[in-house]
Amino acid sequence: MKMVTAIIKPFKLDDVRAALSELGVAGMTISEVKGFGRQKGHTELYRGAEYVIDFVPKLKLELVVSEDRVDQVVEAIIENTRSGKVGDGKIFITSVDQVVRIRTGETDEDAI
Amino acid sequence: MKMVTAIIKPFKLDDVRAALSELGVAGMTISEVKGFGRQKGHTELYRGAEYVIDFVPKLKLELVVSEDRVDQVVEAIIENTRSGKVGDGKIFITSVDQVVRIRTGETDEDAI
Amino acid sequence: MKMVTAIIKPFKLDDVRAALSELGVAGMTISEVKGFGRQKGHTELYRGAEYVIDFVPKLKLELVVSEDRVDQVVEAIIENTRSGKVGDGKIFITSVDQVVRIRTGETDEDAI
Amino acid sequence: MKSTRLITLLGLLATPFSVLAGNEGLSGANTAWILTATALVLFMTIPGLSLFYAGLVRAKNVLSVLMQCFSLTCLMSLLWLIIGYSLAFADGNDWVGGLSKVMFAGIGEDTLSGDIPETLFATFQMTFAVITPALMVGAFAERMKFSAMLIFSAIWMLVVYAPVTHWVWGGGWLANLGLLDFAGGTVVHITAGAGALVAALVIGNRKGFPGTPMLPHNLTLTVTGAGMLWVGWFGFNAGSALAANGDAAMAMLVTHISASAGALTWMTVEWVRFGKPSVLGIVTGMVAGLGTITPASGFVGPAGALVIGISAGIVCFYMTQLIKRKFKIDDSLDVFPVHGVGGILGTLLAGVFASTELGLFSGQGFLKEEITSIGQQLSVQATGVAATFVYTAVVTFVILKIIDAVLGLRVEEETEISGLDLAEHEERGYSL
Amino acid sequence: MKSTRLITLLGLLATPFSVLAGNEGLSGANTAWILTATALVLFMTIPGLSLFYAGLVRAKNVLSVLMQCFSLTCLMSLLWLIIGYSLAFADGNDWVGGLSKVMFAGIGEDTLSGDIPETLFATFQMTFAVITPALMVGAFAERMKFSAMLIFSAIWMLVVYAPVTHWVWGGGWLANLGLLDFAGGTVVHITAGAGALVAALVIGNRKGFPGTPMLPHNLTLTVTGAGMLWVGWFGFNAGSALAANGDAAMAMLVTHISASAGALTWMTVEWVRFGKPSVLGIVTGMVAGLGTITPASGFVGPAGALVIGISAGIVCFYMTQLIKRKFKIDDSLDVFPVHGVGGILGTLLAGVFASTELGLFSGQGFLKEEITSIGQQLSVQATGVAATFVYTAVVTFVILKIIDAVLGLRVEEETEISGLDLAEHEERGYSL
Amino acid sequence: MKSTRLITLLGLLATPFSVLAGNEGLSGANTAWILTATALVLFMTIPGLSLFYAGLVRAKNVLSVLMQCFSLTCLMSLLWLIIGYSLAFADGNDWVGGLSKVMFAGIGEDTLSGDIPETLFATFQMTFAVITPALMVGAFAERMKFSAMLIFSAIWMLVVYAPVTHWVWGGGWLANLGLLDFAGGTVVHITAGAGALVAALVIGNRKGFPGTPMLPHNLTLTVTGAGMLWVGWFGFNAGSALAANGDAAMAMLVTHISASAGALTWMTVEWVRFGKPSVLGIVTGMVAGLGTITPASGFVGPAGALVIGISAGIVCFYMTQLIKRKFKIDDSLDVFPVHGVGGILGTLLAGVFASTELGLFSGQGFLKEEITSIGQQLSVQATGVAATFVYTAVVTFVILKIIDAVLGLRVEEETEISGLDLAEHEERGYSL
Ligand SMILES: Nc1ncnc2c1ncn2[C@@H]1O[C@H](COP(=O)(O)OP(=O)(O)O)[C@@H](O)[C@H]1O
Ligand SMILES: Nc1ncnc2c1ncn2[C@@H]1O[C@H](COP(=O)(O)OP(=O)(O)O)[C@@H](O)[C@H]1O
Ligand SMILES: Nc1ncnc2c1ncn2[C@@H]1O[C@H](COP(=O)(O)OP(=O)(O)O)[C@@H](O)[C@H]1O
Repeated sequence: MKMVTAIIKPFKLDDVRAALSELGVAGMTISEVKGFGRQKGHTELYRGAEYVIDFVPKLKLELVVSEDRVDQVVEAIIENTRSGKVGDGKIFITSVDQVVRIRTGETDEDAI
Repeated sequence: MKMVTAIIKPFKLDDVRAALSELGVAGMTISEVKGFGRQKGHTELYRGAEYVIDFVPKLKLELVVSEDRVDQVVEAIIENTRSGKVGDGKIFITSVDQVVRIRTGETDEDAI
Repeated sequence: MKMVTAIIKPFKLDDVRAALSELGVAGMTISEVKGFGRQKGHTELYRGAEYVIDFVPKLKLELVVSEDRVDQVVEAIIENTRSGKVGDGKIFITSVDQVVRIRTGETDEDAI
Repeated sequence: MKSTRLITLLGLLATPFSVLAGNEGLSGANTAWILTATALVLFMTIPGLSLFYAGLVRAKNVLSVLMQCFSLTCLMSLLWLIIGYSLAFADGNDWVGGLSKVMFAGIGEDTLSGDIPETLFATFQMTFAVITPALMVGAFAERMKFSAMLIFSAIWMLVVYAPVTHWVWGGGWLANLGLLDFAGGTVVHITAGAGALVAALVIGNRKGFPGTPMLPHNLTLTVTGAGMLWVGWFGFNAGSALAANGDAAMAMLVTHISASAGALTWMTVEWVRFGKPSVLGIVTGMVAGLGTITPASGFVGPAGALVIGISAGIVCFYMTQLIKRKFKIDDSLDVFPVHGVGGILGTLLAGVFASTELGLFSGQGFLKEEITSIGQQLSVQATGVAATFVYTAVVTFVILKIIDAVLGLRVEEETEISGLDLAEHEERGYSL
Repeated sequence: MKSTRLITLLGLLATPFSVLAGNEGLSGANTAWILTATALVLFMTIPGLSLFYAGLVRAKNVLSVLMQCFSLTCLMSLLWLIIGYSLAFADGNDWVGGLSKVMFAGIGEDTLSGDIPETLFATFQMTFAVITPALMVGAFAERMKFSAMLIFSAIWMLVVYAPVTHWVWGGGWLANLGLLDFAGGTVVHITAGAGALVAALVIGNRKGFPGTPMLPHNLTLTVTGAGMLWVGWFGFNAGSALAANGDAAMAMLVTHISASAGALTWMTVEWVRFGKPSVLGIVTGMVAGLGTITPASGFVGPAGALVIGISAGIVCFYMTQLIKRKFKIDDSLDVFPVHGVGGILGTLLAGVFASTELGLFSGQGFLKEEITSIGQQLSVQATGVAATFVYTAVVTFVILKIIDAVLGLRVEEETEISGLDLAEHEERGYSL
Repeated sequence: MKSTRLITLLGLLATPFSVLAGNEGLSGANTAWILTATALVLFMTIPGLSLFYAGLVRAKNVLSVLMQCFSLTCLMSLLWLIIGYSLAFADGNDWVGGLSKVMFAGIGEDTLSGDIPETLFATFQMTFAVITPALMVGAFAERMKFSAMLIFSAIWMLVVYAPVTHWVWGGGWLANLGLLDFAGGTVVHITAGAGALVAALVIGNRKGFPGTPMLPHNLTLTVTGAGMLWVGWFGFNAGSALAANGDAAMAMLVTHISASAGALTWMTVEWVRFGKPSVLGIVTGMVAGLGTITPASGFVGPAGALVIGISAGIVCFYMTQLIKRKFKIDDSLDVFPVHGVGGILGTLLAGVFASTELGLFSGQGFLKEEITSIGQQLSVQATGVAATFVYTAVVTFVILKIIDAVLGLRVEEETEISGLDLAEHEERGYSL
């Protein structure tokens, strides 16, 4: 199994989720993160001075999927997050040795 | 070494920590995450309309442990989080190439 | 490629980022986490009683870098976070199978 | 005694411009209460209404709402000084006041309006001119350009609010008809409500409405603001007696009763329909109860207020559903169904429960001697409602269309997505 | 002059029902101040107390607390109109008022109570009837069913609060004994405190208490609420003079001094014991100081208030420890040790520092002519304390047991774990 | 009539100590308003100013700021009772009051000050003695030791605030010169501003200043506090008339106008310079407008207030830049450039716009008969400004240096990094 980790722009979440649902991928864990990268942050005004805030709020999606679904999933994420503008995000794929569903004790593919 | 990542219901944390402490596993890093999966979210009322909020608040526990302790740790987590109800959570096990303790520079098993 | 995950004290972030920038490593994803470990938490007063809060606020830095830069990066992080006091943090290194830059579709080294 | 009160009221409300030298004729007691009431009404807008609204939007727009309410407070105050007060309260014709009080000309420390200083009356009224445009902020929240909002509100206050105030309280045609509007059912709530409805229609729905849930980001702010609104409303309604006497006390009592009844009613309707009573529901019902009692507050008794509050809870609840769910109009924070509908309902019910012939439900009687039946009074009330609504709606529409053509009303889509706080004000609400 | 004040006070507090026509006999100045004071006391509950409590619970229950306080405000107000005021203040016997003022019968705009409108007196008192049950919310926070809470509070107000008010302020037996309770040490704080203690015992501890720390989720709310409580308390105590005069001014001064002294004392005790002064500590000491001065506020001088405030800080601190740490009773937000104990302490100390024979520490004297020594007054005070405490405790116990049997008092365990906000109200406090 | 007012004012402000028996001579109306005003000024500090400041610091220090403001409220109140009031207002010499009113000796319920109870006058003034040191908290926020802060403020109030109050309002030398300071431009704002500047210099910059941006953690608190400050300021300025009359009403009006103008001006300057109007900008401009009108509020008319407000917005904006960006002085929440500079500017402009010879921009005239030209009055005003500034700065410096030597002013570096909330108070602001 693989862990697909995607860093995306927050407002794209709904589209991504819809697309993944269609693929039958419902399980996912999401965190709010701060991204640093090529995309510029923003400036903030504070009593007559401007400050550059260089992080950008992002969402990190973590999905464990069986190997044969990785490409589909990556495809679906890209399709729904790509705008062509800097900061669209990244996808990382890593290997997962084992998965357990706590409720049943099922493991690996059965547990996803 | 392995990274054990557990997604659990927030209110189980104290029990899990107690059990892990007994095993002598004290180090752990925790994040608040939003889970999507089989477990249903909740509805929210908003001025005469009901909305379905489909994520569920979860905790993500990350523990790096030596390989021989993985089973023990997984066992302890399961024991203290399993209620048999949908949404008890998942455990993912992945490999860690190297660990460093910043304070001392110790690496791998010594660094955990 | 490798994922370098560093758990550090929050106020060290600026130094770490400066050092990484110098190395030409600009991309990074950061989460706020709670750390449990050797470092003691703090006590809190609440109407005439003191409670021990045993977690410590930490930042988790995640950086995907090409294998040949791992050592440099680890070095830079250590240099800028080590105080010699308990709780300086940990670094974990794991393998990444694949990286995609959503905007362009570039993969792996090109995508970092 | 009733006639004494009538005369006092007419004297105070419609033509408050007698000028006396020194402190002769000044009532220290009434002055003390109206000084306080002025503070209370300002408190309704900042921070009351501001927080009420701010909690209801998404976190990325929280400051934009606070900024809109705050800047309106400042801008409307200056406009009121410069010309608004004169248009509303200077001698004029049936439709609008003259220019004799521009820049508060001729109003010194010793000038009286009734038995309080005219500076005080004008400042008290200033706080009404502040809150009325601020109420509309809820309609176009989360998407209107800040600059367009300022210009719109400035023009609106001068061409809608000030003249309507003159009609009702400045000796204009509705005053002459004998319209009962004690504290602003037409002047404040119908104008704000109608303006809000038109603004929501002209500006259009928020991106994603009504599919995406756009839930309140911080209900503690909203409930805080609600409490402040309730407290401040004592100044609004009981202050409109312009005296510290039995009228003011009764106005405070009925205000309180209607707020309580509106709140509990809305909560109960929700509880029955959805199985849960919500805190947003109860505070919204409170606002409905308060808006509805406003025009009636100096005329009805506590039993009448109970009926008014209950009606407010039910009617405003269903109107909210209708506008948002059925008609899918994104009057984002429900200004029209709560304030506009409340104002209409209250203005009509004032014509009923002011009657002295309803036994337990009796009020203090009608203002005009010629009016002797509920029917007669109701037709005056309906005239006031209709005229205010139509005039406001048409003029609001025209102002907005012109501004849209010249400047644009709405922020860029990208700004709407990322939030107005950063894009329009370069600030973030929270960094916890 | 003292006797004049005595008569005025008795006249105002105990039998405020003279009826005069027109505005004759009305004091505009006193009316102005009591209109304001009424707004201030409402402000104490919404948003004051609501925020104070809301900040102290865990984030998952923040709205449930706000909802409980808000709905009680509404419900108690209507009940007060319908029957509560009559039970407390209509002519009756030594124990309870009659039904002659049901629905404020016979109270028009011109009816006076003393020299202020009776509607105003009744509305002012209404705000007291609101805050008293709201205080008890702290005892059963985070676990009581919303429906059970409403029913309990409604019954409690009618069978505990209204009669006790009659005893003390409505011409009942404690008034006749000469009990000193200027603004509600017995009527408000002892009833709320005793009710809270019994409720905590009957409902039982929160799951996890006392092992798991259940820390405040947002102390900025609590400190905000604390400031509002302090400011509002000026209306509570100085308003209880029912006049804008030297009595009111002195009441305001001693209230302020006791609050300051209570706060600094609690902070100091904490600083000494734990090495750190906490902001929750200082505001809790403030509440203790305010609760304790309440019954004494019209009778003592500033030096007496200083002693009262310091005593409050020390005694309430240790009682909080005792109840929660020693007896492990989960009176969750410490209503009994702060309000109940404060009310008892203050009622007793009023009997001391009202004396005119304490030099620098003298007060304004006792109310009843027959009472000439501190000892005599103290025994009256002790009688009042004991009677109020026992009566409240017993009746509260009975009400709760009945509701528990019929409906259940406590939410399901799962609801308690996930939080009352979502389960009882389908809302979340924050989504930042 | 002008001379009547002059005499009243002098009577009230400078020598408010006539003692009458009973309620003879008491004005209920004035008492009603000053009771209210006292509540409003307390409200400015808790929670107004506290929230305003708390929102501006980083989340890790939010409670420390709330704690500082709250503890100062308590401590200054007790000190005022014990000796501060006497030093400021008891008969004394040109420089300081005597000890005859220590512990409010000789002040009973019936003692009057002018036509209000002296207890009330003293309590009203107490709230001024509270807010002045609290204003300085902004200068040394996020790094000063709590214990040192308490000791510093206590000494400062007695050796700086109380004497300067005596100079200006207690019959001292500046009063005799004919200084115009209606509500505290010198007494409150210049002393706080000068103290703040010196404190920032002595304590030194926060670690990381000015490189690291230290942005507000919760602007909703700041805007809430801003609204409360505005409302409370009505009590501050209009209350300083010590009467419910035309003076008070005019003071309220000009206060409101200056606040509005200051706010919009600051917003506009920002908009022009940075392309964005910010909510922190507009509320800061409001505070500047309010601070600046304070000394002038009883003397000028609305057109004068407009000019004063606009000047405040511009001058305070640029002074903020100057101090922080150019001189790199970490007066963390800009107390000096906003309050100090505002106080100076307002004290000077009061000398201009009080003149009755400016046509539309005229005010109510100067206080002292000998002063007949703006030039004469301005030189008195400049003397008052300079004397207050220099005296405050020097004494503040000395106090701080002594405390630094004995106890240390600043927390450990580690505490500064981890935040004062946990280290100094063992609490966290939020756990959401
Ligand atoms: N090397 C990296 N390691 C981890 N996360 C990264 C890395 N580079 C970028 N990111 C994450 O991806 C986000 C988008 O990257 P960015 O460089 O801004 O845009 P793009 O991917 O379009 O070039 C960043 O905000 C950050 O969260
Ligand atoms: N494929 C997945 N990848 C990542 N996280 C998952 C995945 N499936 C479930 N999760 C996480 O596990 C949690 C529990 O999963 P859920 O399907 O609701 O219950 P159960 O595991 O009992 O079947 C989810 O809320 C989500 O955070
Ligand atoms: N085994 C582990 N797995 C995951 N995270 C860990 C582990 N041990 C420690 N950590 C993280 O590293 C942080 C620092 O560890 P700690 O033991 O306190 O100090 P040190 O590394 O200096 O010995 C912890 O707060 C926690 O977030």
